[in-house]
Amino acid sequence: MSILTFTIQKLLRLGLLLLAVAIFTFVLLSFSPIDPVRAYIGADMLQISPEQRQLIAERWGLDQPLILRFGDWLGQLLQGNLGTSMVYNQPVGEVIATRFWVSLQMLAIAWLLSGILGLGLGILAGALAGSWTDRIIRLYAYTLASSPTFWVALLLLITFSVSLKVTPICCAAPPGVLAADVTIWQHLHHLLLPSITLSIIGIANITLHTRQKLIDVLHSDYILFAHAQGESLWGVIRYHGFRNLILPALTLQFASLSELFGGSVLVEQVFAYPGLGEATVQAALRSDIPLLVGIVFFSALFVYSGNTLADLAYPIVDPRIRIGGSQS
Amino acid sequence: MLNGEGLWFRYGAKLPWVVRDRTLSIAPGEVIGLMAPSGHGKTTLGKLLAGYLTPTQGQITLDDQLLPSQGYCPVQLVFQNPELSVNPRWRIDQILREGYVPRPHYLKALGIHPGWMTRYPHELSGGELQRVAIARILNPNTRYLIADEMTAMLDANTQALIWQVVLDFARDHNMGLMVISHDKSLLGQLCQGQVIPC
Amino acid sequence: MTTPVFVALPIQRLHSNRRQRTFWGITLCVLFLLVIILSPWVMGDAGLSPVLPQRNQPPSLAHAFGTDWIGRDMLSRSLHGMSLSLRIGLLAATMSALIGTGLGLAAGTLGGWVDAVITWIIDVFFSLPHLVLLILIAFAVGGGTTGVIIAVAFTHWTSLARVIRAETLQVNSSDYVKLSHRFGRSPLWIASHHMVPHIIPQLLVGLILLFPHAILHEAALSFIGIGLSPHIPAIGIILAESMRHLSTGYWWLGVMPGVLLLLSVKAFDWLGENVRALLDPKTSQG
Amino acid sequence: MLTISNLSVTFTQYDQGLRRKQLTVITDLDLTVQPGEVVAVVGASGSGKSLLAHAILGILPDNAQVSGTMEFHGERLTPKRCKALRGKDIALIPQSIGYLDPLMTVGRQVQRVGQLNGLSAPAARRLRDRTFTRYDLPPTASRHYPFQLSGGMARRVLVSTAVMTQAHLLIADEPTPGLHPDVVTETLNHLRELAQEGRGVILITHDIEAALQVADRVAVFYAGTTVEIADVQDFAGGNLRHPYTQALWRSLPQNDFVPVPGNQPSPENLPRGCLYGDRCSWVTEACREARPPSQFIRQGWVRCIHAER
Repeated sequence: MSILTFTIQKLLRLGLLLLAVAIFTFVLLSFSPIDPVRAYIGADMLQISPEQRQLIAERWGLDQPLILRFGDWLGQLLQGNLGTSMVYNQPVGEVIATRFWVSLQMLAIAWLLSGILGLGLGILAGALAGSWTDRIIRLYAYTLASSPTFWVALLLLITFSVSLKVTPICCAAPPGVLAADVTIWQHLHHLLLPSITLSIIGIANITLHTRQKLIDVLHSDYILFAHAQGESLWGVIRYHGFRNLILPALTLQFASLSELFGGSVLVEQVFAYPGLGEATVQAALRSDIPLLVGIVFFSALFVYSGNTLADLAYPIVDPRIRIGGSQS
Repeated sequence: MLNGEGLWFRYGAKLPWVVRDRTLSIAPGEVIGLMAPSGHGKTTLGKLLAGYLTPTQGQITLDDQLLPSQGYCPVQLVFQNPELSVNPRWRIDQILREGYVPRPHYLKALGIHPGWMTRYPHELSGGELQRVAIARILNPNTRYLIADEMTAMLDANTQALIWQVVLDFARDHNMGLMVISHDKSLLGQLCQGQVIPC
Repeated sequence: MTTPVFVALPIQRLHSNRRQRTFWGITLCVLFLLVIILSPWVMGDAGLSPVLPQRNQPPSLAHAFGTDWIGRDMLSRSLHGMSLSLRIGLLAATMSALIGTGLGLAAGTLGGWVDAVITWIIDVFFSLPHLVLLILIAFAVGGGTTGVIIAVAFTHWTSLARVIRAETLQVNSSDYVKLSHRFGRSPLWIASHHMVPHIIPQLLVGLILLFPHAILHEAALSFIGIGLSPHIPAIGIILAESMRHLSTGYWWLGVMPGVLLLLSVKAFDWLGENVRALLDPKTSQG
Repeated sequence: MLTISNLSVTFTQYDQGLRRKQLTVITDLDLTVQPGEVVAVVGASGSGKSLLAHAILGILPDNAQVSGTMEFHGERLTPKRCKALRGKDIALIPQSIGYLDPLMTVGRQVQRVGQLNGLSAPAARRLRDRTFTRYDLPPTASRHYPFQLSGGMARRVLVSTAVMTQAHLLIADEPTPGLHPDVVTETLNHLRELAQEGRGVILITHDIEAALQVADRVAVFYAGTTVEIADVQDFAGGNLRHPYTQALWRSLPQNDFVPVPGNQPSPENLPRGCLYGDRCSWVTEACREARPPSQFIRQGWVRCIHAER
């Protein structure tokens, strides 16, 4: 399969996916008990006469049949018009862009940390399966896997910010400092705890999967043969284990973007970190429908890109897909 | 008479033919050998004759009738790997009784130990499990048996034991037998010269 | 051919008394969860009313989880909250399991375009971050308890549906099912004798492992304020409240209810693992 | 070169409750291999053939206890010596392509064997190329992945891994399952060739015909023990000593095709006396009392007290 057909196929799938998300979101919100006009006007609802309401409804096309409204809405979407956020009073595209930039650094650090540490711990536990090292790593991973994300964030906040006072208690910058005056050090300082929290949560899954996969690999016939050839345990892991491990690990690593994004919503809430996750909560709590829909679209795009990257990594690592694919 | 006429088969419209224009027939009580290296469509041919697959072209008839799609199929197939042809969550006695209650005479002849009955398939070895798989088709309603490399993974003694019982049964019940194998001397012993190269 | 003895030696076999331990594990988990669920009826409203002289006490023998800023006993509050969360979680997870089983079975047995459509729906669900989807649904159906239940029920069925579909397909295409058909067994007989013994364990384990997710997500939704009304003492809400008192050093308000939540989730995880071991013929024997 | 006497391998398993289960999978096994000869080890599945290979290579699982002695070049094979020797002086030829790493090119894997034997990377590469030429593998085969090899090529690559070592002892574990007769013959000929170079070869198989085709001597396994070690000529020449070997020979399709009834005893409860006692037509009280010792009768070893008749 050439790169071109691959790209076209992926783009088509993405289009189809976004269309499905669009239909799903639209239908969901159309049948929901939430009155968009009321949601738009909020607390000022009492000061508005029924005639004015009618006008707003007409301007939004709310008196039109469902299918026409959907067509209108989709048309706007296709032109890249996601509407205006009511909470932030800015175009939704802009809100997402600025907010995501703030979240991105946190997500990237967490993603790399959890990937590297998870892989390392998983290999260690898998290679020494049954030992005390393995038990401790497993206990740690299993406990984290069933811990509520926001509670772990709370615990870390209590420990490091409240008791030890080594990290700030909230936000992305010290209060009262203008955005332009924030130093890199201050920036990193505020980024530290949220990123670590997120990565700690991501580690569990990757560790447990890597461990299980390594154990499977170590029980395979080709490892038995490698041992019979005189290869040591670490030689086996270096020459055969790692190669056979990296593919599932990569897939998992890219698939974890979805979990990470969800986790960031909760972590940002706890640390009052002004990223996209916090905006998601604000949009839902304050009925900012355009922003919420925008974020739903954006997150689908984000997760889809992650999965596509994993698909791209497959043939690089596995010759059976690379060569077998080109032959058939 | 089990007849396969002008059989063609492929697994998909764009895939190559696995079976091309084969015609063959087995009479009751007859033992026919089918010899070929792997990858020559022997297994597919066996599955066609036993009704596991439907030929893309051509047809299988039993005494000039199409194979019944309901009820006990008079043509049965025994595979090479017994592990796949038994439900891993069933006990041995349940597996044995699925089609018919086997006669104690045959169980004894096949060396199926009463102690196996309460075990699960993964607790028996391949040779033991294959004997169970064979015992359950030794049923008077089985009029033709397709044995696809039935004893290829077994030792000579178990192989002889199984074939002795199967041949006895075939003789007593006038059952037709098609033996698919790559073992020349086995086919020579079983089929008295009736070996078709594939 | 490798000797079966060589391969049939999982490390776990070395631990003694496995089957008995499995039974104990299951009993213990079920008891623990039952105690939490039933605790509000046993305790009544004791400890829920403010006792101002006993404000902000750290954990002690009298108040194992401490007291809050108006002197309510945190253990009673946490148990009430956890019980509510468990019940909501159970309800939502059961609904989700029903959806998942139905769609998984439909996809696996009907095949063709039904399978294609269901698989695609599952893919679409997987391509949205779980929490974003939860928030969207909970918001769209108007929030509140119903909102949480519907959101959790409609977002957790996908993985179970995948498992059931794969299992159905695998059993359906297996040699022993084809053989059963050649033995003259009716599709209904095959379904009840071959499919059910494979699906039921998957379903049971899948259902049990759904609970912890459902409970965690219920708590997460309540925590960020989209779920239950702030007046209901759900575990997520108790934890959200504790946020306001953290900087004052009342750590137990956040730590202790969280421990209870963690233990409940682990109990379900453990229960699932033990039930899986019990139902698998390969481990249930020795 | 290799002398195994009274080897027993027992697995300890814990059953329900605290009851410990002992599975004796190899009992009082004897075997010798001389340089330049092919010794076939023949037996039904579950007779302990593969475990013997694992025991010699020292790669049994941890819950196995080994007793008896194994000597290699006159010195005892301790776990430490096993570790030092395996892959260098003792090499395994596995049964299928599944024993090669699916994600590494065949060339690199074969080269790695040379490097594990102390060669530098270029030297190992040169030796690999020479070995591939010897076995008619095209130069491009080095760049292939295991899944791209045909059945015959795979076989030759697996033999190449053993040739890369200077091993004096080669253990081929079921090298010919379900293969086309031509490939079987080719593989067996390769093993014969290696023996002619002065190496000792152990051929483990359930296929007695393949064994007779290539071996000098045949060791017959039953329920984890060697019941007989006979020269190949003894089979066709009617000089077999043990009733089981005779039965095995008779059960071949080209001979009488007559089996002995019954089953191999399970390793969980082996009889006190002769392991073959319950299926044997020569059985007497004495057989049920104690395990028969190994005797040298008519130029072969046998564990049967009635073998002289």
